[in-house]
Amino acid sequence: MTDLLTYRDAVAEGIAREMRRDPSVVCLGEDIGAAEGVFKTTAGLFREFGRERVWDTPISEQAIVGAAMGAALTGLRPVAEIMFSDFLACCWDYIANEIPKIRYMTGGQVTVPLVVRTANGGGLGFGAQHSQAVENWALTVPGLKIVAPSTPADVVGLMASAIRSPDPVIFFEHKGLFASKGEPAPPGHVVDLGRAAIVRPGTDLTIVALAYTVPIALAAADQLAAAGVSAEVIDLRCLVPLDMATVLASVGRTSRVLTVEENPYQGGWGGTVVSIIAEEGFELLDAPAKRVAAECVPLPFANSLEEQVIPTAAKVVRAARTLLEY
Amino acid sequence: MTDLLTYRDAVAEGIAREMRRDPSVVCLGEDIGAAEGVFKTTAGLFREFGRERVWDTPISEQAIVGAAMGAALTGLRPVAEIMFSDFLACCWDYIANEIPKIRYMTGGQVTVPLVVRTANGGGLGFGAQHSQAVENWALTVPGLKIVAPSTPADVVGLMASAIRSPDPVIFFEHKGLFASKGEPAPPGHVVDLGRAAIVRPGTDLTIVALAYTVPIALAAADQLAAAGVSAEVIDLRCLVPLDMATVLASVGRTSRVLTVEENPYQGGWGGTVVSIIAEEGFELLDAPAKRVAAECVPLPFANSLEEQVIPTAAKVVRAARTLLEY
Amino acid sequence: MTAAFEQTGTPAVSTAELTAMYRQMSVIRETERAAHNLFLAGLVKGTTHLAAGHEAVAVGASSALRDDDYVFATYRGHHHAIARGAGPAECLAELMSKATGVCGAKGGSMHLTRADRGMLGSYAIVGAHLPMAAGAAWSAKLRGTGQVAVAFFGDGATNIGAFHEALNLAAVWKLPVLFICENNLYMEYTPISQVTAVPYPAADRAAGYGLPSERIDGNDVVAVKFAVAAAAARARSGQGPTVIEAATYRHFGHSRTDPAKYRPEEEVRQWLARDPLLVAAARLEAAGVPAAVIDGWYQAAKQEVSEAVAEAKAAPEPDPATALTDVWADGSSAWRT
Amino acid sequence: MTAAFEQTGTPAVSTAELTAMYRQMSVIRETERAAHNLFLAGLVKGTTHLAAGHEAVAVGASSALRDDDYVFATYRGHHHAIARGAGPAECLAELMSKATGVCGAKGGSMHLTRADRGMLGSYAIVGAHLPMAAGAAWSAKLRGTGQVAVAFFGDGATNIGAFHEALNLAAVWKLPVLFICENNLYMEYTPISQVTAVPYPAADRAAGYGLPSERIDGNDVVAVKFAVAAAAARARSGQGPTVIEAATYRHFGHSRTDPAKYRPEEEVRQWLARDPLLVAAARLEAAGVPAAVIDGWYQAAKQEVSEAVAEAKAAPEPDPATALTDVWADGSSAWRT
Ligand SMILES: Cc1ncc(C[n+]2csc(CCOP(=O)(O)OP(=O)(O)O)c2C)c(N)n1
Ligand SMILES: Cc1ncc(C[n+]2csc(CCOP(=O)(O)OP(=O)(O)O)c2C)c(N)n1
Ligand SMILES: [Mg+2]
Ligand SMILES: [Mg+2]
Repeated sequence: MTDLLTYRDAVAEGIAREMRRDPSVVCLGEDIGAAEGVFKTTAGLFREFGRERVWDTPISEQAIVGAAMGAALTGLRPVAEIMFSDFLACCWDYIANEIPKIRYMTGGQVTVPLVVRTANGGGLGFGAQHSQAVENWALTVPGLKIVAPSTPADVVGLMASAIRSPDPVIFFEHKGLFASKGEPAPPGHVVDLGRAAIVRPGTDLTIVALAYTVPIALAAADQLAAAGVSAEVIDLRCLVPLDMATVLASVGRTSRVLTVEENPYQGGWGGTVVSIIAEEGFELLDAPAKRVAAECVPLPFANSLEEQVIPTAAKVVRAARTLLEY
Repeated sequence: MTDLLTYRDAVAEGIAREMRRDPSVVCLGEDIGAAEGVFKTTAGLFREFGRERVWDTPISEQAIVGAAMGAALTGLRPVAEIMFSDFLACCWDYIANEIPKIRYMTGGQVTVPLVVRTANGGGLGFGAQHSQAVENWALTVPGLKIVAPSTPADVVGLMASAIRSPDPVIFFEHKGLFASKGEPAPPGHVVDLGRAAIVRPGTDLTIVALAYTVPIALAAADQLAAAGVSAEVIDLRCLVPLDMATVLASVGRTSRVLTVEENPYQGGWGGTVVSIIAEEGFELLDAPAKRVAAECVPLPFANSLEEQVIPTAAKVVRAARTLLEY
Repeated sequence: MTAAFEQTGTPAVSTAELTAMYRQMSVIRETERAAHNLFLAGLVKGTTHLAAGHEAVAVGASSALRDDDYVFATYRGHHHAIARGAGPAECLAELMSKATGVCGAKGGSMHLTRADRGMLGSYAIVGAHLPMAAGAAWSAKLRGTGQVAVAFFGDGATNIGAFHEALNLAAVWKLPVLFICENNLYMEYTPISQVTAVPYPAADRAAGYGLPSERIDGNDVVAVKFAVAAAAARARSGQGPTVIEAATYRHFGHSRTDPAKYRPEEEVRQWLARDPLLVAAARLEAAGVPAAVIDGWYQAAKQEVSEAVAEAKAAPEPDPATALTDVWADGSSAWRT
Repeated sequence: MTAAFEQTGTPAVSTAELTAMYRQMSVIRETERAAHNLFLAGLVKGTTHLAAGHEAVAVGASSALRDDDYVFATYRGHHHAIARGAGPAECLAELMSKATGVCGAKGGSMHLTRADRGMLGSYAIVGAHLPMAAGAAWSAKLRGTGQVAVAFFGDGATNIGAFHEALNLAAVWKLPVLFICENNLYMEYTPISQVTAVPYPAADRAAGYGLPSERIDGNDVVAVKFAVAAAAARARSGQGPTVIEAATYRHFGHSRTDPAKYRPEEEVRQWLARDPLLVAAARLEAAGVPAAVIDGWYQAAKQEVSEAVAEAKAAPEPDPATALTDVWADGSSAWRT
């Protein structure tokens, strides 16, 4: 039996594999060097690759991501860490206006092969400014690939694709999953960007999930199974490219669909997914499409309050029941 | 017959009315004083209210919006201008993480009565970094009221509500509408936040539009009328509060719905609107819900390319036809 | 273009005042120790950033400010909340997710706020509050109230863009705002000297904005008080902002259970020897207060905080319904019809 | 902590070199005049930010750089594009929304780019490119190529956060990057002196990052060349960044049809008298070149640009299908299946 790998270790492992493969891969971020990152997601990198490839930065999110962009334009493959995804707001100009647009607006003269990695999401009691799931922010911006893995093996496989991608990737690592464990990734493991995974096949209902909501959806599917309902759970893995083919095919089989999003309902990624289904899958549906998303409030600190706000298995089961009873 | 008012002048008029009413209203922004704003949307303010109430700032978007927040916390009602809405990215931390969250995370100890006004949208050939419609960025953030008027009178009436609002408001003024003209606002004109307007009643199809896409939807409705189709056009006017009651009631009458968004399809506001309809209005629909949104690319410079990307009346008519033929 | 005023060697602070400052620092120290222990016991979730070691900055500054002045602090802000009048019980209740917490358990350790005491918030995004403090000062100036605003921030915050924009705006508009850097030598785990090319990250930058600056001993509550009083007086008289860089040190790690192994032992030893409580106690003794009396005050603080802990522990959980209140001024969170 | 090197009074630039610089400046001037006229004629849409008056900065700097060095410019960047080797025709075609534009009409006036000439872009968001230039310099340093990166920016850009973060990072990492401020006294319509409390917004801030700085006459192409050459040499030898503040002036308004009425007439007069073309012509005359010869070069530039205008006018519109290409490296824009 192989040892299980934590999601946290998978991040460092995924980066290390690519750094071994390609000397142009370099890392930068706050406290990522000797300190190995506040979430220990860069553990071992500084020791193995040294100061020339693992760079501690000042607290300067704009400089971190802006410098990564400049480096990506000139022959490196930088992997920039933004400690908490909430802080993407501190360098949003780069994420929204510079990195995703430069190739297009120069008529294809350049590419921007960089990865911005960041710890995303709630569940750890870090309060309103350190707990947001902001993959939907990135979704508003054409020109970014958006990755948000839910298992350690996917972390490694998608990190390989992200770092090798000639296009910019925002890589959301979920804080609530860092301690979770899973099968280690085989050597050379690569998961293509834009391929959703059916992580639990089912026939009665399709549940579309991402990152932290994948285990929530799976737990809900377990509970539903106990009640005789067969739910199919899809792990999108990426928001861009968005694998609607897999989703629509599933809905074609189940006729019912539910998205489970950690981001708030307003402006959440489920709106995009559901609106595509509402247009292209209209005839497939036997019931309304439903979204279980976070309430439209900032994230509260207390656990007991936070669980009122973000999706839980119980909320997913309740929503699924409504659809099935329709 | 009264003289018509331009949308551009309506902005200054709307602000001036509130400044006359309430001495705690102050303006700040780049070149808004003696220069009267790059779009002349603060024309006359400096002359009437002087240096003590109309403040020119350095090019420091974070300081502008951050200072507005500090002032709003301490008894003023600041109206901050961010010259182009694309530059909201330069102060996104304030828009996404600070302003909308401080009331909630202090347990209701404070309010943030400020307005961030900004010139939004395309159609003027300003290229990828000065043409975006980014109201969908704001929609991802609970805690912001989001206003985007389409007529001069609404500009004045909504500006009154926005400035009087004890909650923070992002006020999107559309660059492509500045030169457009309409009925002037009567004295004391106030339009409540969160009330959509049925700007053209119809029976066959509901078209949901916002700001610049309202005239596009109206033009499309004209063309459809010529073909015997009666389209109802709804001007949302606000994204938050979002007047779904008006939209759902309309869809109840027409059974067909189309959103017209200037923002890109991915992560666009139409996703939120359509997903609500897909859930709550499922039984009302006789055809798929459709979204006419911008293509998922940065905005190109050339007019001929830009019109490939953003919605046009022709695209709306085409989409409407598909729905009607369904 | 540095120190605009001199720090007096032996400033005249009355023994009564010094006593009050010592006692308040003791309460803060004990509150931080309690927070640490409650965290270890699993009763505080999320994270804490303790300010033990920084007490003199908060207490010295607060003693030089008016009650209606505005304070903006960071996630490491317990000391400022208490110095401005928040009680240990309501602070600890917040950390313990209790309904009686200063923010009703919606904020947590990083967001302690007592707006009614001019403690206008603790902000968890580095540097973000500096422009806000400038804005509050702008508001005070426009309203003609004579209030000042103070932003406290870490050495690490001096490298973020908001710092630059805030200092420039405040300088150009001559705002009554004080920028007070608590330089504790480290960001999270990285020494500030590794990421800044000047020795004094706040003070050395003031000149670039045309601002005066002063470097002070942040562990001497009297030195802090005098520097802040002078800067506040300048601000109130229309002479604009001052940058103060206070040298201090944290007694715990950066956050949570960080053992701070990245700090050289000798450095830690030297700084602990300059514990702000010891410095203040020495001043009291020099003023003739017997050591036993001083210790008695500390014991009283200990007792006060232990009662606060009990009170916070006994407090009720928040009503789950409050998760959906207070987004908007009307108390609701409705975003659609 | 200012000028790390002295500007020589009469530096030794050969007449041939000076001639080449004069001719390139003339081409830029004529291109800008053409752009202005085409804008007035409705053939250029959107906006333009003309660099007439700033030619010496671009040409002087470029002449001191290697072909493989990296340049990052602003929306006011035509002069840099041409100085790095973009042709007037392809620049004007871009402005006129033609398929033959440097960016295929997808960028426009504000985004002229010739990546193959190390002209790594013109950026329309103030200050955003400074960190990018630092990153390109970091890349050069890591790859050991000896390249330098140069960011050109306006006086107004010195107050935005990205400026601060870029200078600090570049200083700490000792990157081979040059920060060159084109101080033309104004942001859009507001004098920089109204929003900055130090007289030299770039140079006066360098010390705060531990960086050397130099103030130069930005209208003297020779002064620019020498300052940039010296700074580039420092950078290449591992001594890190330099801040250069070049005093210059724009001949047109800020953008589009701005008549720049906010500028005092006397100020305009004085600066026009120090037109970089006149300064260079005077140097040439001093070196013995007859005025008629110099004028002949200018006429040649005029001719070259008028041919470029004709060429750009005659060029085809872009294929509408290109609106949906080149988001991704594979040439497509597909974001979903
Ligand atoms: C914009 C931003 N970047 C990073 C962080 C993560 N972070 C929290 S505290 C901290 C170190 C701050 O150091 P300093 O300013 O010296 O304050 P101290 O913690 O020493 O009081 C960092 C990097 C953050 N909260 N905000
Ligand atoms: C972040 C940002 N804020 C505002 C603007 C609008 N804007 C464009 S140019 C300009 C003035 C810039 O002045 P300066 O840096 O001196 O450059 P110059 O135009 O004089 O060359 C402003 C405010 C912008 N493009 N980006
Ligand atoms: Mg510190
Ligand atoms: Mg300028």
